[in-house]
Amino acid sequence: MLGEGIIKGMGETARNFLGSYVSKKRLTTLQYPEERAPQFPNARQFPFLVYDGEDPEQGLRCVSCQICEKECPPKCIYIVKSKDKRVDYKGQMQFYPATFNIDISVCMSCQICVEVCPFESIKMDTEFELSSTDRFAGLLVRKPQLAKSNDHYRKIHPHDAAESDAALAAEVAKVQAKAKADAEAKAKAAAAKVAPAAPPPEATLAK
Amino acid sequence: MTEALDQIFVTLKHWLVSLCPAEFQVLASIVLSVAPILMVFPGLFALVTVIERKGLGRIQNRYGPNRVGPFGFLQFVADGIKALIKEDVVPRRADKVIHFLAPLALVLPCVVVYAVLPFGRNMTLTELDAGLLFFFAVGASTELAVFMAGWSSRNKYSLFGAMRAIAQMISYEIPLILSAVSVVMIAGSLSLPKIVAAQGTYGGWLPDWFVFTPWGLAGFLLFMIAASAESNRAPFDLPEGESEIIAGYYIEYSGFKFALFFLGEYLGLFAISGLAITLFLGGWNAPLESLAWIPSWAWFFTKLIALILLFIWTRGTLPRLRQDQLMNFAWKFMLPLTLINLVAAALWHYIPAGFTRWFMCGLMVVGPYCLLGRGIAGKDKTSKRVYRFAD
Amino acid sequence: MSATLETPAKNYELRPKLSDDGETELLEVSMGPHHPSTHGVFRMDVVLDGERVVRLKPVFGYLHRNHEKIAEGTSYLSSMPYTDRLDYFCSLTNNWAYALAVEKLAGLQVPERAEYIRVITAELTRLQNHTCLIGFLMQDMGALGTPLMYAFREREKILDLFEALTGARMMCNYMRFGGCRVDLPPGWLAAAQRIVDEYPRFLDEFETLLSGNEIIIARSQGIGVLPRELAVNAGITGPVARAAGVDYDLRKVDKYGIYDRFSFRVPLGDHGDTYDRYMIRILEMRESLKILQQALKDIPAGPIIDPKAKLRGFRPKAGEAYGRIEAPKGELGFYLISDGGPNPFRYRVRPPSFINLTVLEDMCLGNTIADAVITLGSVDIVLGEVDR
Amino acid sequence: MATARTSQDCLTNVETLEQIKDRITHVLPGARLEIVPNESPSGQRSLLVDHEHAGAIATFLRDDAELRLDYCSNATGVDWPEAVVKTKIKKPVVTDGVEKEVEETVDALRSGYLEAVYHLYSVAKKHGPVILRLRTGNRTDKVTLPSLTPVWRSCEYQEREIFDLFGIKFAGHPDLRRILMWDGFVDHPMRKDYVEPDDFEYEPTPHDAVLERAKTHYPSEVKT
Repeated sequence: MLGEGIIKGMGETARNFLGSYVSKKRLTTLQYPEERAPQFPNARQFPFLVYDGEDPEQGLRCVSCQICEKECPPKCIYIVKSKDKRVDYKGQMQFYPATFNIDISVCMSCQICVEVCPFESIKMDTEFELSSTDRFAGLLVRKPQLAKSNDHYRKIHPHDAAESDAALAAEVAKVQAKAKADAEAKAKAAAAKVAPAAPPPEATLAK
Repeated sequence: MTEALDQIFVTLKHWLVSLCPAEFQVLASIVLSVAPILMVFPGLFALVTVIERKGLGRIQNRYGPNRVGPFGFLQFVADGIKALIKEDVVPRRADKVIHFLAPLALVLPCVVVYAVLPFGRNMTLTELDAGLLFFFAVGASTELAVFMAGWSSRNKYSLFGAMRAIAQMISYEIPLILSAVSVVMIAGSLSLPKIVAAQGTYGGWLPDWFVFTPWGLAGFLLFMIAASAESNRAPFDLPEGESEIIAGYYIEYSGFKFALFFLGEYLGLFAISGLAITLFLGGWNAPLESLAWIPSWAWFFTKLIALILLFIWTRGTLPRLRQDQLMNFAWKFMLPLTLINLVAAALWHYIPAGFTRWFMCGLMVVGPYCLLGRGIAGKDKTSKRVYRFAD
Repeated sequence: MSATLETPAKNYELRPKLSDDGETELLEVSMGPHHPSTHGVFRMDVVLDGERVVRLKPVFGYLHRNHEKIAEGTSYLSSMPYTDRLDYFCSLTNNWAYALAVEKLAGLQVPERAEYIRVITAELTRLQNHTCLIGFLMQDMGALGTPLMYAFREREKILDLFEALTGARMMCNYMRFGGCRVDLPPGWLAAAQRIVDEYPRFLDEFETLLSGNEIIIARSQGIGVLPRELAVNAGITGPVARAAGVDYDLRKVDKYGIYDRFSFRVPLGDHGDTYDRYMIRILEMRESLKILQQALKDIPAGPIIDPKAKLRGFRPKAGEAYGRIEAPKGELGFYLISDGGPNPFRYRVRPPSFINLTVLEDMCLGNTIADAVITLGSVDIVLGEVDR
Repeated sequence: MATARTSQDCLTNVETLEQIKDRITHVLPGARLEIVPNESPSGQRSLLVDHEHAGAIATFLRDDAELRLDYCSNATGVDWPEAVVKTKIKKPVVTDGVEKEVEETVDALRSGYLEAVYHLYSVAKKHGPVILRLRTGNRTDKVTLPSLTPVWRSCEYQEREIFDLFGIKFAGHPDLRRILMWDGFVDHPMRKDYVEPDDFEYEPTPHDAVLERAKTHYPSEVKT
């Protein structure tokens, strides 16, 4: 009969109307500034540079290899290689980025830079409230703002951070073993270069 | 006590009028009658916009406005401020005078029709003998305003909207009036207070409202359908047709003029709902004799809110018809049904009370409904489609 | 072959003029690019006789960013996040189509677990795309957002799954050549299973609200009819073609990935009208749920990426490949030519919504402007994909 | 070539590309066909078709009872600019009186041309793809190709897109206009030698070449 479907539909909307008061499951809206959705462990928003230890400048893992700059799909990374070298976390002499800028207005949070980085030095942050009133300068994130400590990384991505720490520790161990072997082979009892404190292999999972 | 509460506004007005000097008493009486209407109904409009948004939100499993004021009920203040400070854009090639006048011309008749509505016992502004006629006559003049808006905007979409609105309003005016005529036949009067009075008795377990008769129920439903078409409510909001012709006749209006259109539309909706209450739902009468201690005006507004909620509910559920389907519905379905309903009302009048009357009258209503319903839906369309699957 | 097929488009130079009976004037209306129901910056140049459509020319390119040119200037991997932005509703199927084409080009094998993950994510994508599309279609019919909001409510749950897996809700950028980027997080399968189990109930609710509604039936049955022959000849794919009765589902035809392992059926319509296109999508969702149930049950453990696949310095041998999958909107193909370098020499997207628009005029002629709107809605276009 | 049908790459269940070529030359004796090899693992080889018979070949492929390639999935252009092609040739070289085969790369100048590629499938028989290629004479003035839109309607927009982005003119196309670029646009952006205008992207980004260009183009508006 004419109107049957309409009546059924009205019943359905009435059910949803009442249901929205009864069941929280129907009501998916979050009251944003007060309520926040839980962050997923894989969440990615904007990259940051990882540094070990206390000093953001000295501990920066980035060796300015510029792979991320090349692979970045929208080309939002801008790196200037340093003229000199300094000791990196493995105890080897390496370049470091004199300038490392990311244009946040161009970045599309794709995580390609993180994937291609061979040095575990660029990771994705979960911070998403990134708006700025300054259209040009405010949207260019420079090295000091980009550098965040490994502890921060451990906090936001505990699982990934543990993996990356383990990988780095393994690498450091390899380098040290090689250095040791070299030293023994050459039978030189010279004071070996002391590598800066390696990051702890097991991350403390701060939740 | 009950009596006093019921008549509180009437006594208040008489007392205030009596305070005035004799030569100003007529004027004071007019002002004191008109001013409350001008305050209450726009106030109700403000409230209903919030209720509608909250209700629709809940139907759609959202919260709706809940930030401004307690539970978001001051949202209309924010909206009003926004409408006021918005830039008023008038298209360069528009007919500026008519463009300006159209929203006013829409709001005015929508306010004037309240003159004949009985809001409570002894609470009718002017007790015209032909009140119903007055209501329809004045209410119909909103069509002019709609066309003025659509035409003067010099926009193809607004012209579409205006043409649709005119076609729709004129078509639905006829079933609207005809379904009201059945009430006039039974009540024997065009005066709205008298129609209310005719429903003021209580017999059996139902009040003697016209909606509780077969012809009255059919008339009420037809009236409500026609009323939602008259006031451009979903599923008959084709003149606005947001997804097709964007906003129809008020596409080129912004800021406060746009708000005026909204106001006019809602005032029209309240008025026509008020008329439906008066004609079919017993006006300001209480549904049970035992509840008659609640003031009559409270009953009127309760029923009004209930009808508005019904409108919101349909709006939240139904999609929009198409223009030709809309016209078909008016002329091939509504019009015959209202005519048959007139006959049913006449039968009701002449057959003595009892089961036979109910049966005959009910048959007169349900039978044509089924037949015409099948006709309008089309035989092939009522059957459910079956789908085949490839392996 | 009928004459209409041989000479498809009318002369563009036709200007609005008096109609044939010489009494009414034709009205040219430009619907779009900022029109609420053109699904993005899409324009229909419509000539109307009253409210009847006499001519309709789709105009697009407002969102054209030359995705293909950008991809030819960057490495294979760097194009992957750009594919997310083609059909931004279904980034995972876009990823898959591109990954599939590159895997063909480079001869990479995908591990079993990755194939299962791909099927699961693709079918979830199909679910949310079809649900939202029906919501949008009803919005075009004037249902004031109610079905759309229900659709979004369900979509949120699926997007939560996507975010848990890939880190982003819409721009997933998840698949890699030879597999997937990350493995499923713990508890993900259970969450997916929960959603899959609950979905039929939502579909039932949705159908109660919509399928039997007289207004929807009146609005959509017999409107925007697409004949079967025209659908095949015009290369229409996806639910639009299947609603016209074309039995062509790449999941069955190509059996790409591991689709030959699942038992599901392909629903077909007989009328080819808007209602069929709506119902086919509902039925397809039910079939997708079947696939999901099977895939979630059978998913094996194992690696998720081909060990031969290289992230950096990926250079496939010179040659070309065309890979296609059944995206929710139709056949999504990627055509790649490699000259042995790190960038593709030619990178071409065959977007389903672009080609499905070919017959928009044929479907709309003779119907009213309100029908044109819902016909467009039922074709399911996304301008990110049409314009690229 | 094996006719075994793999799950993804098949030509047709009945014929190989060579057989199709033979059938076409049998039906259309004047047709000049050439099989374009494909080194990649996909193994999708294609059929180069001459201009005069392209329409007839397309109609044959569509209507032939065995092939029934009624569905043209993808039509696209490729720009092959003038380039030096290195080909390896085995050459007998006599060194120290012993004849040896030595691989030698020979540089050959390939003249530029534009190409239209059609991927054909069959909905009726569910096989494919058969790939057709059409090549223009050069990249400047001999850029007309016969349109296949009369055979497959799905080429209508795709050929318009090829015209728009590559500049191949399709003779017999019913409505050949620009489709993605705007009407006043003059160049063809997908060509390899396309140079973007210096003001194509107004929004400057820090550290970008765009910024430098924008500075020269809109000196008063650009800050930073």
